[in-house]
Amino acid sequence: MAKLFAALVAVITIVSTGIFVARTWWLPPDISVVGPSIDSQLVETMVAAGVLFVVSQLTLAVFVWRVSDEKKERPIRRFPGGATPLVVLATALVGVEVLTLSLVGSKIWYNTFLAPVPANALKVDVQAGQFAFYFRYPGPDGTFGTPHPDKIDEGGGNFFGLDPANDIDARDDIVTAELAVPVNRPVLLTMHAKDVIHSFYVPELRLQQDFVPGLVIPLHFTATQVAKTEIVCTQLCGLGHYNMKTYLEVMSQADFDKWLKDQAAAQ
Amino acid sequence: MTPKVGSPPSAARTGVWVGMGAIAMAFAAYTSAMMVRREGAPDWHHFQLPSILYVNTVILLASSVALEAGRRRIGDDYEVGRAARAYLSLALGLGVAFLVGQILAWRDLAGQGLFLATNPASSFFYVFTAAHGLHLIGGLVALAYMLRRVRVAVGPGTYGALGAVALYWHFMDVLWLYLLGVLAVWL
Amino acid sequence: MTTVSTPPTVAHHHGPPTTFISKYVFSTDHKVIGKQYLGLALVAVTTGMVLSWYMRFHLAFPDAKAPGLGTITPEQYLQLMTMHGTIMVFFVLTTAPFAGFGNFFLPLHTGAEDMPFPHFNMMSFWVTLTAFLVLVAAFVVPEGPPLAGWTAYAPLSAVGSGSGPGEGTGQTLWAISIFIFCIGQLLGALNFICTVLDMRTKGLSLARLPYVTWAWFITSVIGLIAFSVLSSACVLLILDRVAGTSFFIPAGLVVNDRVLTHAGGSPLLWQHLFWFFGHPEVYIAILPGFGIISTILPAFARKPLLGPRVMIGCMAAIGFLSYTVWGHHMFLSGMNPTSAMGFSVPTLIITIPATIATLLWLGTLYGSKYRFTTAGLFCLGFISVFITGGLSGFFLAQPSIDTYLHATYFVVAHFHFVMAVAAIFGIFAGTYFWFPKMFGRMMNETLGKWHFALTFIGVYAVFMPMHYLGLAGNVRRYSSFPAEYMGQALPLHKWITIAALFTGAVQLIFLYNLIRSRFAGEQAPDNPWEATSLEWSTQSPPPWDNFGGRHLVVSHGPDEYGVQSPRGDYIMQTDPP
Amino acid sequence: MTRTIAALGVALIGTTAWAPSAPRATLAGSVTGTITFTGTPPKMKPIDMAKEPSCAKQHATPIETETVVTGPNNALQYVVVYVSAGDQGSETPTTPVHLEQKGCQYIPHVVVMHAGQSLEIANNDQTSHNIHPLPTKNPEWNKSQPPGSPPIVTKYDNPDFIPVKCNVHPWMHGYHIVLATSHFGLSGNDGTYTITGLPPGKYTLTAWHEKFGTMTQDVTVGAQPTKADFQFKATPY
Repeated sequence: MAKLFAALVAVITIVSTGIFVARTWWLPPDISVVGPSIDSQLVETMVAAGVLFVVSQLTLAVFVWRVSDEKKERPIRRFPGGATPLVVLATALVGVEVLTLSLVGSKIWYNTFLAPVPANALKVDVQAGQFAFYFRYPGPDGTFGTPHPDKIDEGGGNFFGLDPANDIDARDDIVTAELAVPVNRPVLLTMHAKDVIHSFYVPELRLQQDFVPGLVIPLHFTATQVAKTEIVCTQLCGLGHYNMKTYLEVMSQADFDKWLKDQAAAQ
Repeated sequence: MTPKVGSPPSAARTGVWVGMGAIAMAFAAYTSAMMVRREGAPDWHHFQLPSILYVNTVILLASSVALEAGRRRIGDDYEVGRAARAYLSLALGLGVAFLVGQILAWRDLAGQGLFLATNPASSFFYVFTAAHGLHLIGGLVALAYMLRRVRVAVGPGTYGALGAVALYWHFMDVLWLYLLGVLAVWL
Repeated sequence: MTTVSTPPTVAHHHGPPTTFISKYVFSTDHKVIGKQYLGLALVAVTTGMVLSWYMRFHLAFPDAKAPGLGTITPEQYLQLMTMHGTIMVFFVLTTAPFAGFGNFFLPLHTGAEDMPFPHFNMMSFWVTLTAFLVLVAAFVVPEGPPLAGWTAYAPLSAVGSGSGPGEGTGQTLWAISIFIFCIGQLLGALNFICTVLDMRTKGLSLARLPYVTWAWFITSVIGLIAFSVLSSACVLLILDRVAGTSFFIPAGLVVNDRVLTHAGGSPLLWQHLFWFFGHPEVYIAILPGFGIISTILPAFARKPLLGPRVMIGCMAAIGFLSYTVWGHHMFLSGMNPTSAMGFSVPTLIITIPATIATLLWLGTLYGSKYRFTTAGLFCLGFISVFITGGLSGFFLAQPSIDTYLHATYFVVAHFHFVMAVAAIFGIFAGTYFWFPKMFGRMMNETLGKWHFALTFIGVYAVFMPMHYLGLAGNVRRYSSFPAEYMGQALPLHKWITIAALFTGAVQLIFLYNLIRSRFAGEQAPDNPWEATSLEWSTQSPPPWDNFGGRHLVVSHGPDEYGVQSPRGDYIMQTDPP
Repeated sequence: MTRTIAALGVALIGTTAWAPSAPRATLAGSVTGTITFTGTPPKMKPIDMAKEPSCAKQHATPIETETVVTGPNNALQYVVVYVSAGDQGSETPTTPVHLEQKGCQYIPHVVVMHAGQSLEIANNDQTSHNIHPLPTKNPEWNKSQPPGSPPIVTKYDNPDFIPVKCNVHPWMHGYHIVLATSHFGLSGNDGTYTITGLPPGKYTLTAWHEKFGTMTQDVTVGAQPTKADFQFKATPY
């Protein structure tokens, strides 16, 4: 049984590591500016954790294998050096890793969530609700109309609760069900939720952020490739959570301008 | 808090200390909730605390004093005289009076149209006072129970238990003073 | 705190309870209460596992009819998920390793005849049971149990039935149940702490307590703080739901075209309160496991644990740090991104004591004369799964990577390995180790070893692939994956489902072994494992007053193994100096 | 006496509708009319179903919201006209009313039924819908209906004007109109409606529109079909 267990641990370790290395299931190609740094951070962590994983699991297997002869008379051997070297090792090893990881990591984190937004960023207002995202472009006047919760009427297509009757800014607002952005142009989303907590997740952008009712949360990104990917909700928001999704279309500036004009015409 | 007969008297005391720790954490949670909730909340409406609260405070402190006086009377010879019992009963009575006072304070607020859900300030007021009141009722029950047990002479166990109850009772004072401070400053 | 001499035998001054009720139902005997807790945990874990089967079944075969439920609807899936999580975390991972084994063995380990407040102890169980019944009552109310997940994020959990099926009565029952549960655990923790501090027998200094006793002590302290906070949070949530207050509900919410009257509340407040409890709760589930392994490993390795003080230090450090890391659940929640960095560092630091503990176990195993009993094997299994689960923490602890992996199956894999599987392995180890003492009969080793081997393979087959799903960006808590999304993940989901059903079925071996051994197992000697701690120096099972009224005197540490003595290669704590 | 006539009338709905001049029609009168509007109605918005490809591909051109549906010469569709006073009582029809979910739309947008009459809701889409009525005088409910599952059969016991939505597809919106009478009509795209089987007598008719509210007028139903038109005032926002 002992040897079997040792073998099991070894096999499981090698197989599961193998699948990681083979990248049978791996991240989708990234299309954002922050993406590469996040990926490299992930890979570095993967290597570090992977080594620790293999080494410690195999150590376990080897130790078990070596003591598996229950019957044989054998003097009990203490671990050379006792606990102190292990403590030092763990503290040093993990400590160093912790330090480097969090140093590099915090830089990436800063670029993703804290770095100042370029002035030329395209502003898009996003509202999440059970169970769909809606996006709002300010239109020619460049200003968003004020949303009025009491005017929200999804059946009538007034998802933001705009009041075009009395609010001129609102009249030219362009409301869409998909998010289209020009490639290589910074985008600033102002995120708010109308009912419960939702989340904005685009794996290809390596980007995720919750919508919190009562808060307006800014989120900015820059897409680097023309692509069409999914935007999904990752915060449990009710029975339709699994189907709360829409599309992000990264277009050339020209296509984007055309798209926006078409949308405006349809309003 | 009735320690198992035969367990060291200190157990009851330790128990109360531990319990106090738990209660303190619960109220710490309420307080931090209040701080967060209050952060720039437009709907937060300050209101005057009912003045009867200060009377109640005095009553509660008085009951602690009475309780201590009672314990002193029992003293180390473990003799429970009339005076001791009188003081303990007084402590109990004052405790009840405090609760009645708190209820009057609630009626005062209700009279001003301030109910649990009227606005966050009133919500927290009711939550704080109700939570404290419930813990105090626990103390009252324990006190009443001790009063029954200290009819005549008491053993070290019972005396220790009485000490533990007293400790809890004083903690209720401290807790109340703390809450009063929080309410007076931040409400 | 100095040692206190045992109370006189008048402890049970009325003599043993005679009636069936006082003996088995409303018993104040910590041993009976311990068994009651374990029984509750067994019922709960079975329920929770069946629920997870339905979830897995639906994920692999979305259109197939599940027995008893028909085609599972999205809300049913979320309700199954919510109840699975709540039942497992609260009524299994908290009750079994902590309240269950703790109640039975803590007083035995301290040489006491019972806990200082037996009535509180009895209440603790019955209150917990009530909490369980209130929770499962949600299955029978109209619209069924809540669907907001075991974390019950506000405002979804606070705005009432409009936000979804089960968010009416079901969610209210959930909140009430958890509040009651907190009370039960607080009463228990109170007893544990007082027992350790005041009920230790002669010569039993704190340093001489077994590691598991230390673990229970530290866990009690953690629980005392965590459950107090959670109870407050539940009160506020209940008020938001039934009394129209606005602690967690902001202004101007529009649920189903209806504008809510609530105003000004903070959804993040709930998350802060919940995770301030929630993260320590993870350690409430796993620290007893640490203790059980540290206690059992030397018994089978026949050598003392490597670095005894260090191990206790690690557990204490983890307990303390667990209160500094709750924010790592909220990196992307909308709280100030700067604070994420602040929460990330302690989260990474907490891996240091965990790593040390693991190395100490490995070091103890090194060069030992290990006895590969079922309990011993589960200890080794624990080490393996704990390593696996711990390492995935490295990823999630970093905000920059969490931006990608958050809310994917990677997280599911992580917490199942480290919290569920590891903790369960600890419980199994404890069960196989202590069953003889609890019931006076041995468990069947052959069945046990089969159970271990298959379970070990099973858990890896179930949870390892979830890492791959996570890397591929597969979002958790989805009842199904619309064709365009995550198509390539479906084969993996099928595999996981089959593995899960298999692993679940394997547990029937354990169940059978448990029942069979209880009634037909061979008689157990007082000390079948040649272990040292106090529970092994009384009969199996122990008499109603634990030690037959003997005043134990302790003159040895908890793991004096591999030393020559009249007994053989070990010295029991009660042996003369 | 009038009861039997009414009953007969109900039995003869078809006939009276097709051939108002048929001799038997004299037994029970009927009311017909046209619903129109003045002013500019709000522009209906195209619905973007990108979120639900299985539905999007069912519509060559994107469908529009149905809050205000107009027809030729200012005809107003989806107006419910019903007898709000003077009705001599009516019994609940035993035949069920049908509602279909197809292409992520409620068909029809407005479904009218008698209190207590059974309502069958079918899902003919490849995706899950959830039906979530928001009644004021009946219990609220909210059920998912996975593709291929049997129709949901339900009923409302109290008269009510119930907005219904599908949370999974927020644009899906319809009305369940529950009436205390079986004498009602629903205006088509040409704005016309017909109420049949009305015994001769004085009645008050109410016309209801989800956006423009209600109008009433009194009519006297005789042997000949009675005419009752309604004209709503439309506003662009």
